[in-house]
Amino acid sequence: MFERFHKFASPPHFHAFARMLSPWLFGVSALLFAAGLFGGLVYAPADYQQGESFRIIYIHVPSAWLSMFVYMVMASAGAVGLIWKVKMGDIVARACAPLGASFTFLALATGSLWGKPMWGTWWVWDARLTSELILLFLYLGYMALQSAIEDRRAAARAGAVLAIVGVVNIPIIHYSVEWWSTLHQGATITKLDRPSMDISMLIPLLGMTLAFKTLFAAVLLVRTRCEILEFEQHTNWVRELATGPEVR
Amino acid sequence: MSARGPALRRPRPSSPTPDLRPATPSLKTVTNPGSSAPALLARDLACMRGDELIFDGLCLAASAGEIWQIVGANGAGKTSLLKILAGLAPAAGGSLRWRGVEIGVGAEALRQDLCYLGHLPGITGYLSVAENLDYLARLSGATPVMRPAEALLAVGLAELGAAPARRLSAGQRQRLALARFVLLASPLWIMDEPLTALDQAGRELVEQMLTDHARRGGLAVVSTHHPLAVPAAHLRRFEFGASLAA
Amino acid sequence: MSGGTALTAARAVLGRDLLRAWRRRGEIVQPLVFFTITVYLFPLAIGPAHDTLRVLLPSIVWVAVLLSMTLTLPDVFAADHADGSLDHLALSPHPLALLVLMKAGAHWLTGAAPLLVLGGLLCAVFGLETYTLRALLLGLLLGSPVLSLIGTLASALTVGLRGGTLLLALLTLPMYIPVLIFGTSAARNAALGIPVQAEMYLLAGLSVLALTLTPWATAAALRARLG
Amino acid sequence: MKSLTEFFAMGGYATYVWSSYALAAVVLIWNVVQPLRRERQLLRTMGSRVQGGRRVAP
Repeated sequence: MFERFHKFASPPHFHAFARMLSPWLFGVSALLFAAGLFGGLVYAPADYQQGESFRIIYIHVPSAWLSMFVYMVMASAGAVGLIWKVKMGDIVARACAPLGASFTFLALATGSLWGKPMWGTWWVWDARLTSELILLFLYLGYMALQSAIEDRRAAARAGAVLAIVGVVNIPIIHYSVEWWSTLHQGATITKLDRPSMDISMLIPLLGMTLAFKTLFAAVLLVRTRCEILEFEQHTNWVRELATGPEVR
Repeated sequence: MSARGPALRRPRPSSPTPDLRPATPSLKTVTNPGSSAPALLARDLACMRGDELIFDGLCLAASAGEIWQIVGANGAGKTSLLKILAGLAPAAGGSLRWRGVEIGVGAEALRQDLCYLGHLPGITGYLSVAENLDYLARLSGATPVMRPAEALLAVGLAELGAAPARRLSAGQRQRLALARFVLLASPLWIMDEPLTALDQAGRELVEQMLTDHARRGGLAVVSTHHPLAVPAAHLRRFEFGASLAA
Repeated sequence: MSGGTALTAARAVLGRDLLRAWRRRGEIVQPLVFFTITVYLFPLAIGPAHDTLRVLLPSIVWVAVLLSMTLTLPDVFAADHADGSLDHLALSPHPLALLVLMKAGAHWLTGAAPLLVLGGLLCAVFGLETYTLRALLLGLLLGSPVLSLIGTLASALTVGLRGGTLLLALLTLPMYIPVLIFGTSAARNAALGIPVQAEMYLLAGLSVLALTLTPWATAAALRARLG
Repeated sequence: MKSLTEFFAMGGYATYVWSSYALAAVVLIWNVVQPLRRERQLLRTMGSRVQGGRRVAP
């Protein structure tokens, strides 16, 4: 089995795999978005307390989850690249960062847009919003380091180290911010306890989360293809690809 | 042959890589009893600087008792090659063996036996000459074959032992860096342009050091443009750059 | 044929860094002056009302320590990179993680410890009551290893880069936040008479975690950047 | 069931709900379009650079 996985460690195979898979993922995420948006905006009843403003949850919660998930993907890809010297690991880690930063920014912006009607101010020192803000700093630090180092390979290896150290720090930062912040809002959905939302509200949320995840996977494959082209621009197979027929 | 992870696939035979293997088989040197197996073996080494491929398909088989002079145009990648051989930089492809042990970046086997001289002499200005030599010697983990004072005497810095290193001239700093080679019994020497900033006496000193090193059965890989006055039996030449510039 | 164990090499690195710091002790004072100026900016900004300052002073000292760290951290590796001795650190057969741990220790002794002493002095001069002062100093003592260790890692990541100091601050400050939170909450709770063992244990735990993990990361960062 | 205008009014929170959805649309669409455009541009520059006889390793 390892042999088949090993095949994806070589850039040409991964490029072909990514080129084949991403259109399908885009299609699936489009369908999921359509269903999720319809469910969230039309089908789900208004919240008895917050009224219609709770519908921002269908953007805020999926992007907040995804911002954390993308950093995990970045750190594990970096670890694969660093420990087993698999070049694809570094490439995938580099491709993740802009995506993670976009989702973190989206989570922050929608969080404050949601907080304005609910808490009356644009920014509230809520524990999760604060750790989301610090996560954005971690992403910006990663991307600043990537752009500061000219040599792409050294940048990817250094980035992998930073991502691994960052992922160890995220739970510590989250716990310390929880400790620090007195204003709590219990997590609306944790896998363990009973969801505090009605089932008709919950399904669109899971739909939107899946939509976000498949969109992330699709865009990550495209970004990875770009990084592969840049990492491997001196090789034979990239040259054939560049002069091949399908360059539209 | 795409430059991917080390040695995943044999390069396709059709690839027009110029074969840089030296034509003459390495001569058996008089002094060492004939360890004909190459001590340092590089096969299909490739090197990237940013997105630019500097060289690839580079092969080198160096045995004990030899002094390899690396010559080539500027920017041909001489320094990059020496850094790869020293295990300081990762090769973009190909394999490297020191005394039969495969070397990835960070191989202890190679470092135990290596003495390296880069473009910068590696001298800390705030420390004295003797303190610098002592620090670098203890860091390298190799056994000294003489007292530090004797090494400084051998390179002509005997009376400057206590002087702060930042007051030394460029030539004197280079001599201090060379003192480490004299002090330690490292079987492998890798030197990047050792003759720069040295006067005529300094050049002769280096040539003498290299000759003694080769006679003791040591291996040296030196990049320099000056002709090296060392016994021809030990000298090997590695042409670089010119034959690659397609 | 081993010419000395890893410990001799580690002692050599530590000794050399401390000796170099001693030889340039004139420059070591500069971050301390910056620290003092930063601490005294706040009373000028907030106004001389004594009691508000008394509450804020520990937090001001913590922020000033964090900012002063980013001044001394870049040249943990920058000087070695400039004169070429960084290659010899990487070329040593001894474990690089141990050697960079020694460099972090040297930085803690020459960069962080003086800040702690000076911070305590400034607060004592200001008349902070002893219980809060002790909590502040103990918090700084337990938390500062994290600052040196993560700082040395960031210094390795940004060695030799243009604008490295700014980038180093951007990398380290988010990771300093847990130490800042526990340190300042210890001082605040001490001022209210609340026991502060919890914060001290947390700070000590963070230091031990940083002590065990960051040397390997710093070694990997150096190998990545030297390549 | 709900009339169209009621739907867009979003119970008085129209500005917040629709601006966050608009922002989400902008961020997601930019994240989809930009990499695709960059990939096409990369392939084109590399294609022309190769025909330009730049030395590419075998």
